[in-house]
Amino acid sequence: SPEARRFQERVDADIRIEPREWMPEAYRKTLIRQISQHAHSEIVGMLPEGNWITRAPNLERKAILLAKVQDEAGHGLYLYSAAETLGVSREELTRQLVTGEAKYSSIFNYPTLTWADIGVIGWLVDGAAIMNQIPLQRCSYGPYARAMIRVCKEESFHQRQGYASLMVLAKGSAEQKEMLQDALNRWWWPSLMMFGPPDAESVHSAQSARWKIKLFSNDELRQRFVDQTVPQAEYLGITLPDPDLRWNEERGHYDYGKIDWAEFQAVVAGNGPCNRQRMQSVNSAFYDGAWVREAAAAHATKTAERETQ
Amino acid sequence: SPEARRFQERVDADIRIEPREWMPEAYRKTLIRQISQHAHSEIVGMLPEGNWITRAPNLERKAILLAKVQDEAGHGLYLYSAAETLGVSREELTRQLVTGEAKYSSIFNYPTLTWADIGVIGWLVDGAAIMNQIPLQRCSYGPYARAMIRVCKEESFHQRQGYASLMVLAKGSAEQKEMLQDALNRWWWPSLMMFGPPDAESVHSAQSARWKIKLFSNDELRQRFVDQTVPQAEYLGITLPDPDLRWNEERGHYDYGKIDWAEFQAVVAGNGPCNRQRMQSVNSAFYDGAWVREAAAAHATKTAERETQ
Amino acid sequence: MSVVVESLLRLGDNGLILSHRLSEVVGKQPILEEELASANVALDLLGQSRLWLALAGEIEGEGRDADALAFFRDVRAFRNALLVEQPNGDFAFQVARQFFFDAWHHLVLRGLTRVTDHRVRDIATKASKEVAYHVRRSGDWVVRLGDGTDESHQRMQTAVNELWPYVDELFMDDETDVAAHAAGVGVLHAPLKAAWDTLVQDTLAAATLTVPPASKWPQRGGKQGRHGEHLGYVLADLQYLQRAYPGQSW
Amino acid sequence: MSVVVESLLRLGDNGLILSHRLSEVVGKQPILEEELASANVALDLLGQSRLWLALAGEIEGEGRDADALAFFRDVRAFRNALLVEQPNGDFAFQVARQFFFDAWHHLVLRGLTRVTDHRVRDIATKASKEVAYHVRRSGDWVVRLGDGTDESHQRMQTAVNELWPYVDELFMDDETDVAAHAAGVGVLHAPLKAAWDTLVQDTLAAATLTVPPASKWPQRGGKQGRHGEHLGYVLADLQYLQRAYPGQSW
Repeated sequence: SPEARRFQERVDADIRIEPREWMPEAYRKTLIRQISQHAHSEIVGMLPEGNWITRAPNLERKAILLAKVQDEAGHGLYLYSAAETLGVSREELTRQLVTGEAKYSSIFNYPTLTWADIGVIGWLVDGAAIMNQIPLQRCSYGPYARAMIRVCKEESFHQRQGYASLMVLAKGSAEQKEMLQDALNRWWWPSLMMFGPPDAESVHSAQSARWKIKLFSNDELRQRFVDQTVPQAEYLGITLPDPDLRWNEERGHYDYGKIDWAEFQAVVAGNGPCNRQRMQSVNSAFYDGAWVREAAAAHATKTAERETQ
Repeated sequence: SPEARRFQERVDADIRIEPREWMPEAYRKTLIRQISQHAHSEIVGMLPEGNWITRAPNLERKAILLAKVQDEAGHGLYLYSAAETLGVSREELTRQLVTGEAKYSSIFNYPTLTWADIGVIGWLVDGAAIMNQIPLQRCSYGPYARAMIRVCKEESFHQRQGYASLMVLAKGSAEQKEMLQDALNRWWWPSLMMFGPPDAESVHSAQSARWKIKLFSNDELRQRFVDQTVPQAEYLGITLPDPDLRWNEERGHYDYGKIDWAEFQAVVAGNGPCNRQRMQSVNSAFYDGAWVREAAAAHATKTAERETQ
Repeated sequence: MSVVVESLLRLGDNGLILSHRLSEVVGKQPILEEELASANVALDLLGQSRLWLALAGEIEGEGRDADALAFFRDVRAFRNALLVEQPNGDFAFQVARQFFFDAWHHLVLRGLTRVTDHRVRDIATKASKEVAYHVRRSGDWVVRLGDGTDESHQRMQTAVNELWPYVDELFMDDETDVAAHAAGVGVLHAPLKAAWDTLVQDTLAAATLTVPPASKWPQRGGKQGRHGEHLGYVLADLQYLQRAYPGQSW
Repeated sequence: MSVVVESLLRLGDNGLILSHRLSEVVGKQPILEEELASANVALDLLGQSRLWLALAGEIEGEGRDADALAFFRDVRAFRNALLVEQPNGDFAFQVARQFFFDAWHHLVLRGLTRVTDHRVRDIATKASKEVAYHVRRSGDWVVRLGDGTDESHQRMQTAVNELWPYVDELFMDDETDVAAHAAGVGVLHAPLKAAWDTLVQDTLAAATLTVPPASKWPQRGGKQGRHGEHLGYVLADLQYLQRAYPGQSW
């Protein structure tokens, strides 16, 4: 159709698509799925980190962590708003999360076991998220691109804070160093899985690339992440838990070992260590809080009625 | 009536009244109230002590405390059984506890704030309970007297364990001694209140004395308790929080200060620090567990039906 | 311990313990916007607590900083009011606890902006701006829930009734309060009761809620260190890492 | 750490953590008789744990007694199976957790009564008598609740389903298990699965409950020290006093 052609021309010319413009239905649906999955990840991501706010080791770290988790709620809000511009309601998006129809990032189905996990999440998980999100600041859909600019800025700040807290552990006692290495051992591979399945098995990618809502392939982003992370790990004086990790002069990149995709699939399918726990938290917040939302709506209606009288 | 005369003659002759014998209705009712109140106290008494099982300072103390709290459940059971011999059902007694119609000992409406509280409860609260209960081993109603024999034996054991744990604190660090003194300061007066209002204000006493279900007055027992406790406190090297406490050569007893009966009345009336919390615990155990009791009953019925088929 | 230090600990511990309670429900709020708002209140209270505790430690002069005071005192040394240590309960309970506290807190901080000690004035000036927002927010929620549905009305009334016995403690001045006031670092609380009553009565009226009768035997003791059974569990979580790995930097 | 010590810690930590979970519900049981029974099980498990941990410390030879092992290890050093650290949930959940554990525990202890190490045999002999009662009791409750009312049936089935993914870990032998078996202090667990399946299937059948399908990706890691998020909170309570007042006698 002429509309479709004109749409693609604008995308090709790096002109942002805005909410009221014509767009292919598949583009709209793909974006809704992608943005809402990202929003849901921010929401569920509050849980493993929230798990340590009450137990943070000092008042400064407690404040930093609380502020970080609050920012994640904020990111969830921007992203739901961006998704809403595509004609889907927050209620519907929340319903999809609560019922399990919609996914969230699988990384949040791992438990946070020690304080070092909080720093490692800041460093690796936020680091991987930023790696995914930086290109999306230039994606074709205006509201999404703008949300990503704001999110990336805050996430970079979180990542620096996470790394800084790990530096303290790295310079600390033997127990603290061990705690740090242990956290890294548990989070390294799940972080690599955050970029999604290998390109060979990845669906939708070609179309998404044409639409400029996916600007680099999973494997490209994963490689960038590894390349960026190795020197940071060296600086911390810790060992990435991958015996196959080494610099490949020829490729100009680090080679890394085989990822256990069976584990990834199991966690995506709902069988990770914390999938049930996370879904129970999301569900009880939603259902136990229904009366609050009803009350707020009822009060708003009453107030509006009084004002028109 | 001749029955009443004969009943009183047997009581006067120290012959035990047994369940199937004739007894005055008021005797029955008074005993039901007295025994069930005692049973309820055992049940509610599990809560302040149970509060420290998970946080006991070592494995031996944890086992001792767990066993003690278990014994209290056991005492509750004997006592409910003794009450049942008077023609009231356990269901009815439980209903009275849950609805707040029946009382339990007010002492359990105070919080256990530190580990020392557990020892002090063993020493003072169990000590006061034993002081009340020893004479009841000779009370006129057979099942109650026999229950008291068993209960007293176990309570004495608990009291010795409590005192022994305080000896460790008394010989311990400055922090431990302070913890011990602080616990004593908080529990001393409520323990004295356990014997009930002063004789001048006590109702029912004369009749209960005639029936031999109350063998000493509140003030007599309270005095015995003070006389017994002062040297034990001295041995521990701690100070009873009563500036008026001193030996009265003439009376051959310790004098002690004025008890704050307004506080006692407030706690009895439901306004102590933990009344609401205790009643909430009792209620949620009862109501949240209703489905379990229904299931057990349903299963028993099914099993019986199958057996008769 | 000096009355000045004692009175600063009371301020600091209220913020620390209430922010802890709010931290326990992070990720579990009924509305996403409330996640932000509630975390914001928790952050403000935590920030204020750090300032009060740091000042307490500085004046005490025994080398204890805010962290030492937060992580190395046991339950009997905590000075928060009983109100703020009450467990979270449902959202109505959280709203009632917050509103009763915020309404009091705002009055106290306004008073503290006028004391002679400039360090106390400075903290109070900063904090009272934050708390002005807290009390508006929690008051709004009291009205929304009270004047919402039948269920929310019922829950809100239950929460108000259950927390009412913990209000009086906030306004009882003991020797420490009197001395801190005389020393120019504290306010007397009893004189603030009338303003609190007015705000709370107006808010409950707007919320179609009933003001409970005065407590016959109000609960008290928190600010003298006599707490309920819940606070020990708060400290077990709060202090675990510092106690498990003493003397380390984080 | 030697495999012997490691394998004793696994036994000791299972008892310690499950008795902790049972201690949390003291005073909150639905039936008074169950207060006694449940406390009894908690006491048995605690007593057994003390024996296993004491033996572990003795063999380790670094001066750690049972208390040192219970109170001064952090979460990654605990060796209990994930099953026993699961939070209490409703009574059906407690029953299911207990039954799955008891059925396994009894088989393990019977095996341990025949190992070459006499110290292990002695503890196992005493413990297996106690646990024979535990498994009868928890199995009875599975039947009563499963074959009780519609509600109890539903709750029991939900509990069975939710805990099913934690069963397989109990039967997975790692290098430590193999080495401990070879050293005459431990049993292999995989061979016990058939007997466990038979007992559990028979019990669930008598309870009119459905045996869930095999877990596709069973949860594991507890006995290697990779726990869930709940265990840290258990330790915060369990260890508070020892950590707050280190080096003192109680």
